[in-house]
Amino acid sequence: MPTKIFHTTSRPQPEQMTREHYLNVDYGIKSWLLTTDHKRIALLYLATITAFFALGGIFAVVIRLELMTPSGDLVQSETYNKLFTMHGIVMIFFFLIPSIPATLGNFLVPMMIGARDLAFPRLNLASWYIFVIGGSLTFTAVVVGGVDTGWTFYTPYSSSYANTHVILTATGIFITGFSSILTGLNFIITIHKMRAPGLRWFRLPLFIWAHYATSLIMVLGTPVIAITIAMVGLERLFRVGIFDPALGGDPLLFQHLFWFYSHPAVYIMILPGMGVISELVTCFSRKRIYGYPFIAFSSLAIAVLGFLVWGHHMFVAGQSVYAAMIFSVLSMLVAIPSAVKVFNWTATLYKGSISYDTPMLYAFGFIGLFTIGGLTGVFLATLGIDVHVHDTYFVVAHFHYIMVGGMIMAYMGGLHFWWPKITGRMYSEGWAKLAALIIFVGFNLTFFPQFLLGYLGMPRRYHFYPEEFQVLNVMSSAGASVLGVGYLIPMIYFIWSMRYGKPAGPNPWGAKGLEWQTPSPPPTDNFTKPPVVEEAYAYAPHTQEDRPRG
Amino acid sequence: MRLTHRRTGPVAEQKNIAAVAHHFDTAEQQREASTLGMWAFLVTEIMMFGGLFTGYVVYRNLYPDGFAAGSHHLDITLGGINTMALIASSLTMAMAVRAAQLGKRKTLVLFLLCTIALGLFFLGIKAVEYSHKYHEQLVPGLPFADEGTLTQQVYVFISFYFVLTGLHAFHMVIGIGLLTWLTVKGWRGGFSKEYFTPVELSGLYWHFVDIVWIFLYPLLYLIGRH
Amino acid sequence: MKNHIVPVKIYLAIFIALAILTALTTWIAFVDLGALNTPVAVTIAIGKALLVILYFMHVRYSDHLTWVFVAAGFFWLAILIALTMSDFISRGWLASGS
Amino acid sequence: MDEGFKLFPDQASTMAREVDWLFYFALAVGVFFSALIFLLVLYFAVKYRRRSDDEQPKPIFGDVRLEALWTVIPLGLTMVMFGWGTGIFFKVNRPPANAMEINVVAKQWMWKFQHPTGQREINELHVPLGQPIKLTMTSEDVIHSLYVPAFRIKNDVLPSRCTTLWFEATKPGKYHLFCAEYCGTKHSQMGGWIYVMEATQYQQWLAGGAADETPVEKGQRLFTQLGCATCHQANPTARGPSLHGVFGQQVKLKTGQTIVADENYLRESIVNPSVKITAGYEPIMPTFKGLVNEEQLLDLISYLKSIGAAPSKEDKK
Repeated sequence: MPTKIFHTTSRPQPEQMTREHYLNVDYGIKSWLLTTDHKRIALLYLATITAFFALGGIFAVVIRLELMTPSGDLVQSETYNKLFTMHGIVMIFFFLIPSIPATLGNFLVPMMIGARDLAFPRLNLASWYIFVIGGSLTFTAVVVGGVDTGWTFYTPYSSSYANTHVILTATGIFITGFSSILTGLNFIITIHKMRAPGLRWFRLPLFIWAHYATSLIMVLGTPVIAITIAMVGLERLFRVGIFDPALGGDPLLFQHLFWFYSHPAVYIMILPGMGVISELVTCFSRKRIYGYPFIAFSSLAIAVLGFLVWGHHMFVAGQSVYAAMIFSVLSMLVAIPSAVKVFNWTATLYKGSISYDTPMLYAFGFIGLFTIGGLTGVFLATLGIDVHVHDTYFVVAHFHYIMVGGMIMAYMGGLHFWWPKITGRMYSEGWAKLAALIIFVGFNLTFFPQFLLGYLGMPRRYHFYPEEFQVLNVMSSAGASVLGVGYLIPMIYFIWSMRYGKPAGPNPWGAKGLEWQTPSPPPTDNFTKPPVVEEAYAYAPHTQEDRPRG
Repeated sequence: MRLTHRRTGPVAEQKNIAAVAHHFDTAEQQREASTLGMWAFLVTEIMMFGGLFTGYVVYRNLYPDGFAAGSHHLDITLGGINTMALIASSLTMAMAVRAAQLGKRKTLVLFLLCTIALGLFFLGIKAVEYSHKYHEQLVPGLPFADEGTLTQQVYVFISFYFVLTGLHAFHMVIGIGLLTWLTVKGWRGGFSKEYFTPVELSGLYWHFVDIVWIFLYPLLYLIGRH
Repeated sequence: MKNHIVPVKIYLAIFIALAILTALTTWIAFVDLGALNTPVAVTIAIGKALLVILYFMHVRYSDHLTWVFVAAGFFWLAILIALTMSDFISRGWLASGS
Repeated sequence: MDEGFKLFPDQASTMAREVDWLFYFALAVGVFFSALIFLLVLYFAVKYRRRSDDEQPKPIFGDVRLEALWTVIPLGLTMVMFGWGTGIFFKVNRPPANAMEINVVAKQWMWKFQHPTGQREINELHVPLGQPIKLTMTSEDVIHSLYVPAFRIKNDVLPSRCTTLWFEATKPGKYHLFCAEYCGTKHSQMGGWIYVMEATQYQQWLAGGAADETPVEKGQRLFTQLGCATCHQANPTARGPSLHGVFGQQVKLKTGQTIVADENYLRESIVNPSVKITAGYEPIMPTFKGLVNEEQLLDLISYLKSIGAAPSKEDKK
């Protein structure tokens, strides 16, 4: 797919023929499938995860259609359970986790640090193939009948009771995990070893800090989910006694191991988004970021603290109340670095020169929705409240505020911001603004009612529900259709822009990162001459007195 | 495919140094990146075995008697011999890396072959142990020996025994595959004083597998022996 | 990391130390140390692992970054085990407190 | 209660009020900070909008005092929530001693309740107003979770373990009972109603239903039938420890640990007797796994809870 698109689009424009860049350096399927260029791999990922996003979106559409009525009349319960399971698995493992790191990260990490490629280009290509293989297996599981365990795979249901395609799906997720590990490993080594001259740690763009923190989680957490999923598979296949109480196991052990990865995994999903927002806010207010070291360290703090809080998913799971207490207080702590980021972004706007270009609109959306998502996260970390709202739509709403309201907003913002760099062309600003507005409205209409539903007590993963919840559910479904339209519009104008968009020039936004100091699209080796860095976010000259003291 | 733009970094003139990839500035940078990459990979391996070890700690704490009873079914002699075999293989591996550092081709190949032999010996013994377990009806999922009131706990122990040693043996098999490739490449003169990164990285991997066993041996074979 | 060549003597010494520690841990398993058997066995194993890491794997001669990577691996493993056990150990405590 | 559209759930237990107050507090904090951020972003975005293309705002690096301020204030607020929430959580987890005990067995996809007086119900539970009720719950298959939104309580129901939950209803009515942990195909239909009635009505209701054997009676019958009493005698030379008054007491184990004999311990000792051996006894008890089902286990536990100190006051040692 991607081959063809770029194949046909990059050729006919005369001004692009004059210069060789990564898109026109070679044509044909092989030049894409065997590429080790991080920029091309980023585009391979972009095409793949867009397909998965569409697939997960279709599941979401059917779920929301079903929930228009309380009586479960559109699909069977088995089907409904498979739908929400597959929605979760596809969106989390095959869209959200790779989304920013594997596309924008892959494209930008080497460029932002002034390197010619990632440290291990072949490993990078391998990670895409692994992703495709894992994705194909999981997709096969969908085609042959699906899986109904919920994306959480709780034992003993998944290991002994479910009679759907657990093994196939689990194998797909297991394999995909290695793609994530390889990406993270590649980023860590690249950031350590391949920075341009003068690019010290505290001159790095915050996007890089965020990706470094994300990579830490990928490398340290993913192996645990891999082995845990593998054990579920072994227990199912060979009756190995590890989780199922009937075999002497403890089902809570599964939950501990699962959430040890899967809670930090939400930071894999949101941290790169935060990195994008830091870039957008600075560029479109033409100011250096407020409190650079605090934002940088808060990324690391989130990555580390994020590993200490997983038990807040198990407050009412039969976990010891004392362990619950420890996990609760630690969960409160992880809220702080997120708050610090939000305050610093807001402060960056102060006395800036703020423009309302599309990426900035997404950044505004992110800050607002992430604030709501983050604050409701504190509700969930509070033991007394969580007893009531755990496993209800309150959790669903909170999660989607962070993931859709936060992460996808940032992803869209980032895509709009770097699209001119990636393709060398501008999209239609008017349509883009309209789409951003539609997405914002649709999103809130979809998910805000779910907070209310949650506190009213509607449990998640419910096919049938009491009639008194119908009004709010209909509102949510209406919002979802608006949201769906909102996501379709960019797909159209992005593709349109690849052929008909205005040439962007090297730096259409007047941004200061290294990636903007090279032509768009960049040459294969990224830079025509090796860049040297003297300071980060140098939006305006300043004197020594401006610098922070101490 | 047009690849002319590759390998045109500032160090293209250093012909002797085997292949500094286009995106690295120096062979030194490339080697450091590779070694650090291997260490990062080993960290993921620690965490992967770590998931299993966590399960082990939980159940060892929950079922102390069952784990002791289960441990008595394992053969200390075979386990001990295997421990020594792996330690010896670590020594030969270290010597192989040393030979590579010094650019001694034949010594490198000799030590690699020793390492492979010791690895195969380990796997052979492991196979003997597995077949004993099969005959004693101590395999999860098959009809299981009656251990009286401890049957279920022994079942959990044996499950962990098989998963832990199985994953370890799987790593051994991959390691032996890597070493075989190194031997062939080394014999053909593929490594030199300047370029031996694959030997070094495989060495790190091999030692890691040894370390896992250093923990498995006391944790599986030596419980409640007094 | 510099290309540090370790003398054969050190490798041999490490090997002998590892062999002795293996024998020691096997022997000590048959001695009744009460609650100490497991901690002793684990301590010996950690000692052996350190010898392998520091010498065979050259960490002793490596830069700080390698040290940090190795330490991070074990630190995160410790987090996983410690926080998981915090649940399993304290499950009955509430009943005894009331 | 009415079943029309509403924005806030019924408040029908002592716990509901407490949880709601904490929720209001969190909500106030949440609304305040959301509003603060929204308004600031909006205000800055308008006030400092780009007026000309060559604007060059002065750089601001940051201020450590501000950073400290917006670290410490949220930290303080979250700590308040943590403390407050933990207080409620401990209350939720500590059933009062005078609670009426109801046994709950969950299975795919139904709830089975048994009253202390023997009445059984499926997917419905009638309870008296103003009386603390303790649910002792276990599952026959997968993990379920008992959830009553109007009471603001929920706890998972596990196979292999007993978990508990308690509430004191404060408002007569009919309230939803849900399964909150995904448990398979008919998860969303695994629910029913809790009927809260005045004490007198509850007595009438009890009298109206055909009472089964009470859990205690049935447990006693099982205790005899299964031959438990042959070993577990109030006699220091018996092969098994005396079980009189064991519930809630400290038990010294062979390993030297001391643990409290709660529902879980009793359950485990029947199903998996060799895991925690009482000090001074041999691990000779066979497992009763498969011989007694989950309901019978709860009956046995109810019986063991009901027997106080031994008839002959001998089990001091």
